[in-house]
Order: sequence, then C-alpha cells, then structure tokens
Amino acid sequence: MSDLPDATRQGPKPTERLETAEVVRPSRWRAIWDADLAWSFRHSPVAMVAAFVTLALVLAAIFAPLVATTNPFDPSSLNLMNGFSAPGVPNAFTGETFWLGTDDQGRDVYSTILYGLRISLFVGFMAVLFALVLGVTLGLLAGYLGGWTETVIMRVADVQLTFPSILVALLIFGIARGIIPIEYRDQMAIWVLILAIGLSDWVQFARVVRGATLVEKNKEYVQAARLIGRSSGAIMLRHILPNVLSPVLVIATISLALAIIAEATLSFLGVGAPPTQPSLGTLIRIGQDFLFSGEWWILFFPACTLLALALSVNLLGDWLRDALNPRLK
Amino acid sequence: MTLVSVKSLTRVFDVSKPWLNRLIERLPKRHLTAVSDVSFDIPERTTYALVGESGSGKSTIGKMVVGLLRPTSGHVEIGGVDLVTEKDRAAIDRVRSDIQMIFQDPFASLNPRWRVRDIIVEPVAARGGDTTGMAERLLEQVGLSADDVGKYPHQFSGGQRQRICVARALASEPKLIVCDEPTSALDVSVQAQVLNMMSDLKDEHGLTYLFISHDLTVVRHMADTIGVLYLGRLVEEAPPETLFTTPAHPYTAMLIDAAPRLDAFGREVEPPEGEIPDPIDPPKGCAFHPRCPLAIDRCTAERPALKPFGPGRVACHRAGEITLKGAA
Amino acid sequence: AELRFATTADPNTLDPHAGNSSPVFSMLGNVYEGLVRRGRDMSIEPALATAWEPIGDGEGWRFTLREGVTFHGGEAFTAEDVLFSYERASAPEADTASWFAGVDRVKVVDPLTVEFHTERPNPIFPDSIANWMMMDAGWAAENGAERPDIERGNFATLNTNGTGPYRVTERQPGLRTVLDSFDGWWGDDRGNVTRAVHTPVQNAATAVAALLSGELDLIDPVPLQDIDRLRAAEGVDVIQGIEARIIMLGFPHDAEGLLAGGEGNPFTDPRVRAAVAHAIDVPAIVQTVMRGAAEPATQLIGAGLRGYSEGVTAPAYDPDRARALLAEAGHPDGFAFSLRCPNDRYLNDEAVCTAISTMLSQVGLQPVLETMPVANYWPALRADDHDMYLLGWSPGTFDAEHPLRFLAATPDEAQKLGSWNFGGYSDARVDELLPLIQSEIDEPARQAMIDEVVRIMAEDTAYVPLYVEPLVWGLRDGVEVVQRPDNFLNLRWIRMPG
Amino acid sequence: MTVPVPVLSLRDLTVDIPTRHGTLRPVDQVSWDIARGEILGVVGESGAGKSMTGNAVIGLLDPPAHISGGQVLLEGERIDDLPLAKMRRIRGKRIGMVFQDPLTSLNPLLTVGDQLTETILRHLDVDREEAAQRAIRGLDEVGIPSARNRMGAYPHEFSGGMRQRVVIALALCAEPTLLIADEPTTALDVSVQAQIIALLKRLCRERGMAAMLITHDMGVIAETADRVAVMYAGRLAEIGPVAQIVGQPRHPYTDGLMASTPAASAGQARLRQIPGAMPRLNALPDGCAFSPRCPRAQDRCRHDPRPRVGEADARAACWFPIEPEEDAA
Amino acid sequence: MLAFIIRRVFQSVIVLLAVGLVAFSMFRFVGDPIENLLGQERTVQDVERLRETLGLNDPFPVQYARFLGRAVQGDFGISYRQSRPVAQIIAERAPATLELAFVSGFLALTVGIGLGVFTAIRRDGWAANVIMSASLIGVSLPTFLIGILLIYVFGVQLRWLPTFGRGEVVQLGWWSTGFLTQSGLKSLILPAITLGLFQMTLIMRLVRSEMLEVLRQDYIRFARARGLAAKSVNFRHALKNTMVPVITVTGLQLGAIIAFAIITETVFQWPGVGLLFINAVQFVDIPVMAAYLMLISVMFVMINLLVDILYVWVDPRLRIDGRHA
Ligand SMILES: Nc1ncnc2c1ncn2[C@@H]1O[C@H](COP(=O)(O)OP(=O)(O)OP(=O)(O)O)[C@@H](O)[C@H]1O
Ligand SMILES: Nc1ncnc2c1ncn2[C@@H]1O[C@H](COP(=O)(O)OP(=O)(O)OP(=O)(O)O)[C@@H](O)[C@H]1O
Ligand SMILES: [Mg+2]
Ligand SMILES: [Mg+2]
Repeated sequence: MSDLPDATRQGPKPTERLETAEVVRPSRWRAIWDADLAWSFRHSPVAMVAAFVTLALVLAAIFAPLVATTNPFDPSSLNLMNGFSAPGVPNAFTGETFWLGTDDQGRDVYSTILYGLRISLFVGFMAVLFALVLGVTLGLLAGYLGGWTETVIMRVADVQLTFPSILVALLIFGIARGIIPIEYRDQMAIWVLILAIGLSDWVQFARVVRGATLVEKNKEYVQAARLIGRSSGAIMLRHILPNVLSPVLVIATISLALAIIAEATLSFLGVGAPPTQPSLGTLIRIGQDFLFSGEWWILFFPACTLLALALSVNLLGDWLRDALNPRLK
Repeated sequence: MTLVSVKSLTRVFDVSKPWLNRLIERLPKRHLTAVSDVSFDIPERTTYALVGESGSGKSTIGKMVVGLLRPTSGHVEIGGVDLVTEKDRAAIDRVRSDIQMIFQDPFASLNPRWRVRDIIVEPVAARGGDTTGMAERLLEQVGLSADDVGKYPHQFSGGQRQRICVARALASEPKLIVCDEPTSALDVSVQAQVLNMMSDLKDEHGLTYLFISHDLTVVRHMADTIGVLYLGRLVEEAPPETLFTTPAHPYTAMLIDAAPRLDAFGREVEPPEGEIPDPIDPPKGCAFHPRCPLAIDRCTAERPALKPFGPGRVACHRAGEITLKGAA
Repeated sequence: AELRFATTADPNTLDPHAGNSSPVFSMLGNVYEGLVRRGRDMSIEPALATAWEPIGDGEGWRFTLREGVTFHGGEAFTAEDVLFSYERASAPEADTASWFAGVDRVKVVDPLTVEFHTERPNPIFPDSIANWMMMDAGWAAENGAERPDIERGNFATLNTNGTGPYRVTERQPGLRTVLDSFDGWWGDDRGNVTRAVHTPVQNAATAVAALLSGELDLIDPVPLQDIDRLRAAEGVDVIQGIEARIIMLGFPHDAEGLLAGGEGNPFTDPRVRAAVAHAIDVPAIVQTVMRGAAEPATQLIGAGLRGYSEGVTAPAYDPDRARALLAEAGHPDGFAFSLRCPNDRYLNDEAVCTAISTMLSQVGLQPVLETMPVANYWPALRADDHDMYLLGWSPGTFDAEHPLRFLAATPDEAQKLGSWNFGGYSDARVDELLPLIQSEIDEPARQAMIDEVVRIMAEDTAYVPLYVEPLVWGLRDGVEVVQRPDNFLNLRWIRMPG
Repeated sequence: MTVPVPVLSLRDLTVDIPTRHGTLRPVDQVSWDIARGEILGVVGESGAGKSMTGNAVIGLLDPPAHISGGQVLLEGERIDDLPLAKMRRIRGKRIGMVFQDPLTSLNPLLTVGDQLTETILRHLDVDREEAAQRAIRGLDEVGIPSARNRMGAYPHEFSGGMRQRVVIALALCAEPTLLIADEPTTALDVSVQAQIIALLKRLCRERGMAAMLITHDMGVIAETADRVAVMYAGRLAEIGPVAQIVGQPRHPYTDGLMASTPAASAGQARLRQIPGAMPRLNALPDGCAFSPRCPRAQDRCRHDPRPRVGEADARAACWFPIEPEEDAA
Repeated sequence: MLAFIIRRVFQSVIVLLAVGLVAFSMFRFVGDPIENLLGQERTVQDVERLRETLGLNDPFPVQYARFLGRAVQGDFGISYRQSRPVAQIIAERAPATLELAFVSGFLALTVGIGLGVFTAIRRDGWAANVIMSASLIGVSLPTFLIGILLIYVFGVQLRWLPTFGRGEVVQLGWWSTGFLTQSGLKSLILPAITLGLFQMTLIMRLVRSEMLEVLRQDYIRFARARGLAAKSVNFRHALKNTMVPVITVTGLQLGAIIAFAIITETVFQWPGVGLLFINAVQFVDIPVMAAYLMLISVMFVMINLLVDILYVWVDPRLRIDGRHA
C-alpha cells in the first residue's frame, strides 16, 4: 500500500520548503550519525543504561571462558552429585558452593548462563544477519525491478507470513534431520536454528526495504546514475542500498530481541539448542520443570538474563528508531 | 549546426486499471498522452526552453531527450545519433557522455550517503576514466571551494547543492545539458546566482541547454528560443522577445497575463478561466479551446498544426489575433 | 463422591481390542473386565471367570465363567461373548492379536465353560490375558463393531458396553471423559467414587498447579522434582511406588560400523560394553536426576515380578575400571558414537541421557547425544539409525519371559521374536532356552532357566539395566488409592473424603 | 484624531526555539499593524521567519518553539497569552488560516461537507441544517461549481485549484476578521494562482477582512498587497506601501531581492545577484544580519544593533538606507 | 471493488495451495504415525499393513493430490489418533480457540488502540512514559514465561483463577461456549491475557507511532487552525487516519493470535485447535496437522481479505478505483 500516498500526492511541485528543511536540520544523514545520534544518546539515560547492559552481556558472552567459573559444556568437569545446589548454599554431597546454584545436571547456573548467553546471542545475531541479507536483497530486487519479480517475491512473503515461525522452524528441523548426517547434527542444530529463525524473519526486512526502495528509486540521484549508464546492480548496491539502511538498522535491532526470544521459545518447545549445550531458552525449559519444586534459581536467573537482554536490546531499538527518525525532532 | 533534433516525439502512458477491473467494470484501456507529436531542433550553443504548466509534458520530453524514457513514437537525434535505434555501441556511448541532466530538487538529486567528490566524478569514474583532481577543479568552476570535496551534500545549502549538480553534469564534458526546472526550488537571490553561473558556463564550455521551466520570467531571461507546451503539445515556438511582446497563441497570452508582475500594483485583471483538462481525456480539436476566449467552431473540431508564424511557429487557427490584457 | 483426575495421556480409543497401551487399559479396566484380573498385589484373581485349570498335560486352559453377570446395556454375559471377544481380539485388525499367538482354537463347552487350546504348554496364559476384555457380541453386531478398526474407528471407539463397575457416560477425545458407577456390577469390593471425570493434561507442571489450586483430586504422574513440594504443601499428598518399567541402555551388537564413523564397531567387544556399564553412576542418577524416587535395576525386570533372578548384581560404578577396560579393548582414547534418546517418553529421559553422556565422556568416550520426540525415535531405532540408545521396557505379562522374548531373542520376524531387540543381540544359548521357559510349567525348573539367561546377559553386558521407573501420583488430602506397578488407576479402590 | 484599532498588531513579537545548540530566534522583535480591509504582504527568503510569525499569531507554534517576548493584539485585545481553550475559540472564528499545500491541508478521509459543517458548528450557534446551508454558500462563494452536489465529495476528487478554494472556504466559513494565508498559491500553476489571488482579493474587499499574505513571490505581493513587510533572518528588514517597497526599496536587501528577480532585469545579460546565502539562525553575524552580503555595509553595520523599523520614519532597518535619489542615479 | 475482491480471492487461493504444499511436505519429516497407532507388541507385518491401508506408501504427489481433493470437499480424512473424522474434531475444538482468540484479539485491539492513542496524545506525560516502558517489557518477555508466571501467581499462589482448561461450557448447537458460565469466564482470563499481551503491546506501539505521524500532518495542523476542539482533532481527524495503516498490520496480528495460540493453549491446556495441533505433532497425526495448517491459512487469508475490504471502506481514495499496492 506504500505507493498509495505517492500516487495521490503527485501534483503541483515542491517549492522552497525544502530549503527550510535544510536550514532547520542542517544535518540530514551523516550529521545524524556524527552529532545528532551521539547527542541524543548522551541525553537518553535509558539508552545509555540499555547499551551498557547489552554491552556487558555481549562481552560476558564473548569472554565466557574467562569469566565463567566452570565450563558447563565440558562434560569432564561436571559432577552430577552437584545437581540442585541452591545459590550460595554448600552442596549436601560434595560441599561445593555455587553463587547462582546448579541445575539438574550439576552445572553451575552462573557459568551455564554465560555459555547459554553465547549461544542465544550467536543464534540471534546470525539469524538477524541472515534475515537481513535475505530480506534486504529481495526487498531491493522487488522494489527496484518491480514487475513480476516484485509480485513473486511479495507473494512468497505473504505465504511466509501465513506460517508462524514455530511451524517454519519445525519444518526446517524436520528437513534438516532428514538430510544432515548424524555426526554433524549437534553442530548443525545451531545453524538450523539460525536458518529457521532467519527464514521466518526476512519478510519485514524485505517489506521495509521494498517500500524505501520504491521511494528512493524515483529520486533524482538515481535517475542521474541511470543517465550515466550505470547498471541496475550498481545502482541498487551503491546508490539505493546505503540510503535504505537506517530503517533496516532499526528493524535489525528489534529483530535481534525477537530472534533471541524466538530462540528461547523454540528451545523451550524442545526443538532448539542441543541439551548438552543449553541456550538461555533451554535453561528456562529445564528450569520451568523445577519452578514448583523450589529450585527456582534454575528458571529465575536465566529468565532474568533473557529479559534483561531482550529488554535492553528492545530499548536500544526503540531509541534508535526515534533518534533516526528525522521527523521526530 | 543542430545538436538536438526532436521529431514527432510522442509518449503515451498506459494508465489503465488492471485487466480484471476493466473486464468487470467494462472499462476501456486508458492512455495518457503525455507528449504528442512534438518536434523541434536545438542548434549548438543555444538554449532552448520549454515552458508550460504542471503536467504539460516538459519533464517527459526532457527524459526522452536524455534517454531515460523511451519514446512511444518519434525520434530524438543527438548529433545525428538516435539512442533508441542506434546499434553501434561506441556511438551510443559517445552520445551518452555528451548528455547530462540537472534536476529540480537539489536535495533528491545528490546521493546523501556519498561524498561530494564521489558524486561529481561518478559520470567519469563509471566509465573508468581518470578522475584525479577533477572534482576540485569542477567545484571551483561552479563557484565552490575545492576544500568541499570531502563533505556530504547535507552540509550545503540548496543553491550550493545545485552547483554541485552542475559540476557533476560538467564532469563528462557534455555538449548538451537538460535542465529540468533547475531553480524552481531556490530562493530568488540564489536563483539569480545559479542562472548567472549557468550562463557563464555555457559560454565557457560551449554548452547547449534544453531548459525546462514553468516560470516565464526565468525562461525569458535564459532562452534563445522558447517552446510553449500545453497538454503535451507544442503550441507555440518563438524567440523570447517576440513571444513576450506579441504572443501568437492565446494560451501563451494567457500565461503571460496570469504571471504576476512586479510593476503592476493592484492590477485588476480577470483571471483566466478554468483549469488544465484531464490529460487522459483531452478536449477534441485544439486542446485549449474550452478555455480560449477566441475559440470558434473550427477549434472544437480540428486540431491545428504547428505552422511557421513570424520568427517562430504556432499551432492555432486564429494565430496572431490575440492581444495581451495587461500589456504595459 | 466425584473424583477429578488427570493423566498426561488420553486413551486414544475406548475399544479394548484396538489399543494395546496402558492409558487404554487403565481407563477401560474400570469399564470392561476380563476373565481374570490383577489384584492389589498384581496377583491374578478371578473376574468374569471364577476358576481355571490346565487341560491335560499343557494342552490348554479351561475357564469356568461367573454366573449372573450383565453388561451395562442389560444383556447377560455368556460363553458366546467370550468366544466373540476372542475372535475380535485375535483378529488381524486387532492390536491385541499377539496375546493369542499360541492359541489353536477356543471351544465353548457349555454356557459357563470355555476352553482355550494351545499349541504348546503355556503356563503363563492366564497372566497374559489379564487385559483381555469381554465385549457383548450382540451389542457389537448391532452397532457394526464386530471387528476393531484402528485406522478409521467405529462405534466402539467412542462408546463402551462392558461389565465393569463404571460406565462411560461422556466422551470427548482429548478433552474429557466421564465415568459413572454401574449399579448392576456383580462385585462388591468398591470405594465411594460414584463419578469420575478424567482430563488429559499434557504438561505435568500444569497438572501440579491444578492439583495445588484444588481443581483436581488426583494427578498422574507428579514430576519427580515436585514430589517434595507437594508433600510439603497444604492439602495435597503424594504416593509413590515403583513401576514395572526398566530403563536400560542398548548397544549396536550387530552393526558393521558406527554412525559416528571411525573404524568398525567397538561395541561388539564385551569389554567395551562392560566399560560403559562401569562408567555410569546409576546411584548418582537415581539420587539427583530421579530425585531418589527410582530403584537401581539389575536385570530386565524389577524385583518382585514373576521370574525375577535373585543374586544378580549390577556392575559397580568404577570409572577407573571402565578406562582400564577400554584400554584393554584397544580404545585408550575412546571413540565417538551416537547416543540416542527420546525426550518425551520416560520420566526425565533427556536429563538422564545428558547425565549419562557426561559420565561416558568422563571415562574418555565421545558420545554425541541426540534427543528427539518419540514419534521420531522409534522409526529411527527400527531403521537401525542408532548406536547406543535408551530404552524402557514394561513387561506386559509381569513375567521375566516377556522382555526375553522381545529384547533378548535373536530377531526373527516369522516367529515374532526379538522384535524390539534393535541392537540385534544374539546368543545361541538364550535362543535355545527361551522356548523351554515359555512352556515349562514347573516353577523351579523354569526359574533355573531364567536365572541362566539373566546371568548370560549380565556377563555379556547385553544391555545396561539402569533403574526401575518410579510411579508418583499426587492426591488431594484424604483421597485413598491403591497404586499398582502397572500404573493402572482402579476407581473402585478409591475412597474420597467426606 | 482617533485612529481605528488595527485588526492585528504585533508588538516586538519574538519567538524562541531552545535547541541543544543554544536558543534560536526565528522571529526577532517583529512589529506591525494590519488595518481592517488591508492586505499586508510578508516576503522574504526561505527561513526568514514568515511562517513562524504567522503561526505565532494563531498560537500554533510547534513546541519547543514559543513566543518569548512581545505581544499579539487582535482588535486591541491581547491573545498571545490566552489559555489554550480560549485560543481555540479564536482560531477559525476570528482568525482564519490557509496553508500552502491544498492537498495535505484537507483530511482525506472526511468529505468536504463534513469538514465545513464541523467547523461552522464549532464556531457559530447554528443547527446542522443551517450549518450545511452555510457550507454550501461558502463553497459557492469561493467559486466551486454546483456546490450542493460537491458537499459529499472527498478532497481527492477535486483538482488542485478547487482544493485550494475548499481550503479557503474552510478558513473563512466562520467569518473571521483576520486571514493569514501562508503561501496559498506556491503549489499552484500560474493560471490557477491568478484565480486564487483574485478570489482572495475579492473576499477581503467584500468582507472588509484584514489579511496577512505570506509569500516569497515578489510578483504576487506586488499585485495583491497594500503594504509589504520584508523579513530577513527573523527580523523585519523593511515595511511600507507596496509601491514604495517595489519601486523605491530603501533597505539594500529589499533592493537586491527586487533586482534579482529575472523579470526585473529583463533584457539584461546577467541578473543582479546578492552574493552568499541567508545565514543560519545558529550562526547569525553580529550587528545587522545582512551585513556580510550587503554591498553598503560599513563597520557600524557589523557591530551596532540594527536600527528599529517604525521609529520615526525609518521604514527600513538599515543604518545606511538607499536614498530615493541614489536609486535614481 | 468487485475486481479487487476477485483478485484478492484468486491470490488467496494460490497462497492456500502453496501453504498446503509446504505444510503437507513438512509432515514427511516429522515422524512416522504408525509408531503411535500400534501398541508395544506389534510386528513388522502389522506396520506394513497399516502403512498400506493408510496410503502412506503412495508417492508424495498422489498423497497431496488426494489430500487436496478431499479438503476441497471439507473432508480432511480420519485422525490417526482419535479414529474420527478430522473435520469433526476440528469443529469441536474450534470454538475454544476462536473464543480465546476473540477475547484476546478484542483485548489487544481495544486496550492496544486505547493506550496507543493515549500515549500519542500525552506524548511526554509521565503516564505515557510508564506505559511505553511497560510495553517494552511486554515485548521482551516470551509468551510462555508470561503464562507460567500468571499461573504461578494467580493460580497457585493466590488461587483466584483456574490454571487450566476452559471450565464449564454450554453447548449451543454445535458451538460450545465458555461465555455463559462463571467458571468458563474465569478460565478465560489468564489465557486471554497471556495470548493478547504481546499483540496488545505491538498494536499499542504501532498506533502510537502512526498517530504521532498523523498528528504531524498538515490537515491536523489545519484542523487546529480552524479552532476545532481537541477531542475532534484527536479522534475525528487523527484517529481515523491512524487506523488506515494500523488496519493492515492489525489484521496480520490477529492472524498471528490464532497461530500463537499454540503456545498459550499448551501452557494452559486450553482445549482448542492449537493444543490439538501440538498433540497431533507429537503423535504424527498427519490429517489433523494438515487440516490445522490449512485452517490457519484460510483464516489468515480471510482476515487479510477482510482487512483489505475494510481498508478500502475506510479510505475513500481507494474506493473509486481499488488500485492497491
Ligand atoms: N510514469 C508515468 N505514468 C503515467 N503518467 C505519467 C508518468 N509520467 C508522467 N505522467 C503524466 O504525464 C503528464 C506529463 O508529465 P510531466 O512530468 O512531463 O509534466 P511536467 O510538465 O514536467 O509537469 P511538472 O511541471 O509538474 O513537472 C502528466 O499528466 C503526468 O501525470
Ligand atoms: N523546530 C525547529 N528547530 C530549529 N529551527 C527551526 C525549527 N522550526 C523552524 N526553525 C527555523 O525557523 C526559521 C523560520 O522558519 P519559517 O518556517 O518561519 O520560515 P519561512 O520564512 O516560512 O520559510 P519558507 O519560505 O521556507 O516557508 C527557519 O530558519 C528555520 O530554520
Ligand atoms: Mg516536471
Ligand atoms: Mg513558510
């Protein structure tokens, strides 16, 4: 529906107003980056806290081997008898004490969260990256080329939207299980997860990019490039792409939060990360079984981490959306 | 010598509804004739101006001349080469680099993510030419500082941006520059700067301009020959002085009358009647007849051809019978 | 009084011959009855037959039927119904046909006497038909349900007409089943439940919440981890028992190579299998993962069942010995293999496998754990797409012969032997002893043979028996129940407070 | 001699926009009167503060812009400090406003009749029936053919010129005494522009309405206005009767402005141009804002605050105004 | 308008066919239904015989064609698990899901739009800021966690509301409704909140940003300049224009509610089609799964169609020629 307003608004031409815009907002794009974005960041305590939390979590994930007290993915370091130790209370059998307690396998919850965070973030980032590349490419093609290319891409997007991501994931998992040899399945599980989440996420990138491309491609700088004889590919890549990226950035941030949640939901439903390498979602799934039994920490700490992560990423996305929106000044 | 030769140029847009709608609602196909049978020549080193109100087909002609849009019929020949029919790649390439265009909106015509240097040299760089020092030189030519090459478009005012557009247009050393309302987004004082600069460059580089504008005063200042468009048709063509003092077509006269004038305080003239008709379904005969004070029966039936008249050409059955109302 | 109870699974049919699974029998055991039934202690006791005896020297069994029994529909129960039910339950379309594999023919001697003639002596025949339920021949004919229809279903899929103490008065598959007491029941050993409403609640945690909030009176199962909490909670209680199901690990005995690649199949070496057995700390699993609610197992059936071999002990947890055995077998650095596990079949199955995987890693092996829903699991095992795998087995006859037939015998499709012996374990002596065990009527002699098989399998480490699954029900305070190892819920033994 | 109370008087009206780079002053001590039946043309380049002034009068400044000094008097009554509810009663009722773009000024989802009757009902004490009648009369008056039938039409069913007529009908339907028209014809074609200008002139004359006509088009001003105010960088540069401003500008800026219109220099090879561009508000030079571009500028201009307009007979805010004889020379 | 609808219907049919194909092919990978149909003591022959009678040995296109052919007639086959016609099972379960979806959708729409409008009008007020922050928590919490949390607090700790199921239902013809009994209504509260919360926050945020956008438009400015009352400007002028873009997204969201019901129904054991589907997945009940997916797509497509029509109805610009993007 995006071309509707344009079609109806076509009419007498713009005038000096544009000049005003220039004077009002001396900075359009680059300066938004250089000054406005930074300024708005400095003046948004929420954004700063969110960025801090996100950064802290990302760093913790990256340097998990350094900050974690144990490596929960290394089976040789585990002792089943440590299972269900409460936070800060010495284990009845082994006498070991764990800050955040242990889970049913005797894994230190603190370390497991760090490693789980790694998987959640990795899956989230890669899934969004995948969706982004796919969606942006298809959106660009659909918007720029139009015609049947656009029809096909956008109808496929419609079909895609009809399927809830969980079903897409189930489908991909099924297929993957059918074609991937067993020895690779454990490593592949993560990639399958990425594929599944990415595939259910590309549509919004495609839609937004298509809309923006439709606007950009009629701008005169594109015509100027065509006039020179630039190929469609070069125009899409060099001219249009950089100009449709800022909404993509916003969506990507928000998608990241959604992807992390989607990963958690899938792992919660049992089709996600392998149990020997639990992600935050797997931890919550495990922890949920112990909610009523008093081992609250197995659910509570991973859930808090997930919430903190999703929330701060969402906050960042929200702030970015406002900060990048020139009309919201 | 004629650089640009436009022959019976026509462009029809299909604005029909989707076939299913037509089928069910029993609608015919609808065509919008944006440009109809327009012919004119532009001699080298002259400025040919197209004026006309919104929707009269000025930009469409401009785009066809530079090759951004294919004509439905008719030809555009540039230096004897028709970009549409020419087979020789080298000739096409040569002609392409001979043509450049400047657009109306100085904000939309520069890629906001590119540095000025890259913008300016793109026409050459895209062809793999050597561009060292080129941007700096061109910037100085259009009256900006060579230090500006590293900046982004948003760091410039509208007038400066239009200068950058001109610099870009000059990069490939073109013969023809099509200017589609290059100053209508600018303030008068800045407009004067840009127009002056364009005149200077024309002399310096031996350029030919196809100058598109809806502003009669600007056209009068810039053009060597003016073509007046109405609903996609060329209704009159004449040198500025003739056109403004003795317009031959009633539409031209109406335009000149309607344009506000600095020297006419409290001028009370009857404003022109009516508005531009729907281009999809233009009036029969002379398209201007419903608004024309001189219309006779013949005008409703027969479309007048563009015939030589005085120093120019005019398409009117009653050519020359008009007088300007507010003429001083 | 009304009992509201929930189990994870809903019986997929109400046709007693169309489904061979515990949810079906548990539910229908209250509605239909067989010739014999199991008492509170799992012993066989008279039901619709008052007495039975072997015919001649193991030629078959003769049953004397109970007089004055009527179906819920009002028809009298006769020998013709027994014959009809035999034909129905042993038909190829039925899911229960295997119970009657050895039966030649069934003869109605008189309205109250029926004879079952078997090919070979079958000492445990009465045990094996405890879940065989009698259906009214007339009713079935009238409603076009003469044969069970697993695929499409028929009248008997949703409707019942048994002789039992309860009638099904409402049936919404997957949602709700209501049982009302049948006043015309012949027996008198019954509690005070006049109406029972069953709801399948898939998520055990939801069921726990509902029990805690007073919406349910009884739930089965209680997740192991919630036992303590329910015990401590006001107004609810937990009863806990041991199920007949043994959880074990299986090996790829007959595989050429392993899924995970590498040279050959190290599991053909008994030392490797023994190493696996020694590497697993079953007590620790029972203690933590199973929350102390399970019993370590020594063989393929649990203690107390018929044919249990005394004196067999499980290999002790001894990682050093496991490592030594591996080195001895030529695998000092271990090797990679796949460990398959269901994740929705047994209590805490995935957690158990995770723990096992950890323990195997600690002796230097490299297991690749893959867990999956049971719907994918069985096909994978059946297609030999496995190396090591987890299996639970509950002996339908509550006799040691049952797992031997299915898990120990060399697979033989024609004779229907070893059909769940996915690893293809094969031992000539075991194969030789199995038919003898099946037909031996003399208890001590039979036990001796069973002991020998159990010993062979233990020495071979054919399987690694891990533990016996626990049975845990959650109850509202004051509800009294009888919990049997077969995990059937007998409504007639329940007493509600007030 | 009793001077009739002007319909609108601005007394040192000043508007401030606090931004993070400091406070901008887009309107700086602007004062003028508009008498009954008088049309005051306000000209100036883009960003000169014309719209700001208009919006300040009607109280529609977008935050954070606000009136920071001076007064707005409507028929002698101060309105710049009225509470919002009272101001709403003045807008539309006593001050009508017309914006530049007729397409975007009309709500696309409501019929023209709806928008008219709604406004009439809001301000006049009439019933629905009467309001509809008045609406039709209003449409009639602005020259919409078969007004009665067009009441149920949506804005998109009108052409650009017709739409602007509707907008004018809307602005005038409650019979205000002051009309503020902010570039009412910039978006229109010349022929339609001429029609609209004629219409505005007629209505002002018939109703004795005062009007403030904002435009950047000298020609329009020359033909329409009785008096002209020239604004530059938020300040009033010059004000006076139209013939004097156009014919004998005294402020060098006005002079440059007039001279650079191509019409004025018809026949000349080069246009007269003012060098440079209007300064941004955040970089106003000291002294006279025009001094960096002014051919007559002297030291004083660059340091001393500019002289005020309206004092004595100083019509132009310039230390060295062009004297009439000079101009002739 | 008619042409527009015809085109949409045509596109919808193609979408449905594609969905059907994808859905159906997916079942080939989910597992083998036979395993759940037969008991522990089955034989290989039993398995083969059943495969044959169920037509599982036929080539895939044959199975799909057969499925489609029957589906067109409303016949989705017999559930493997329940041995009953799938259409009948779905008809029994649909009211539960539809009632839940309806209530959540209603909740999401009314509260979402209400709060969206509120936060847009009071853009800088503290209440609006609090709501906006809270809404972020809403989108950052996975649905399943919300459900678990609600059960824990309101069901187990406070014991105010039931934790699972629909409570008492009343049969009205073939429709079973929980609206008419107290326990039915009480049972509805937690699942409806769980299901609606996410969509509600989404709708709210969307409405807010669209409304802020609309409030910047010239016609709003012009409406203000005409002195219209704040109420009229905000609701008559701004809200209606806000709804135009909101309708599309909202349509998709309402479709998503039915899809997301899977998780909520699992957590609350709500006897609707979502729970049916999850059970069907576990038991590889192919006919049920296929029917469910088709049902979902049909609903999605219908909602979209409705949205498109509504869109045209709301926006007069589209009414005349029905051109759309
Ligand atoms: N791609 C297109 N599809 C359909 N109609 C078009 C297209 N491009 C232009 N038109 C129509 O062709 C006519 C001429 O358009 P053109 O842009 O050439 O006018 P113009 O004289 O440049 O007007 P303006 O002064 O507004 O720029 C208009 O009626 C326009 O609506
Ligand atoms: N929100 C804002 N923040 C900062 N500066 C602003 C803002 N809004 C307006 N301005 C500045 O106020 C000044 C006056 O703007 P105004 O719109 O009144 O100009 P104008 O004379 O109407 O120009 P135009 O002819 O383009 O309409 C401009 O210089 C502009 O840069
Ligand atoms: Mg144009
Ligand atoms: Mg303005």
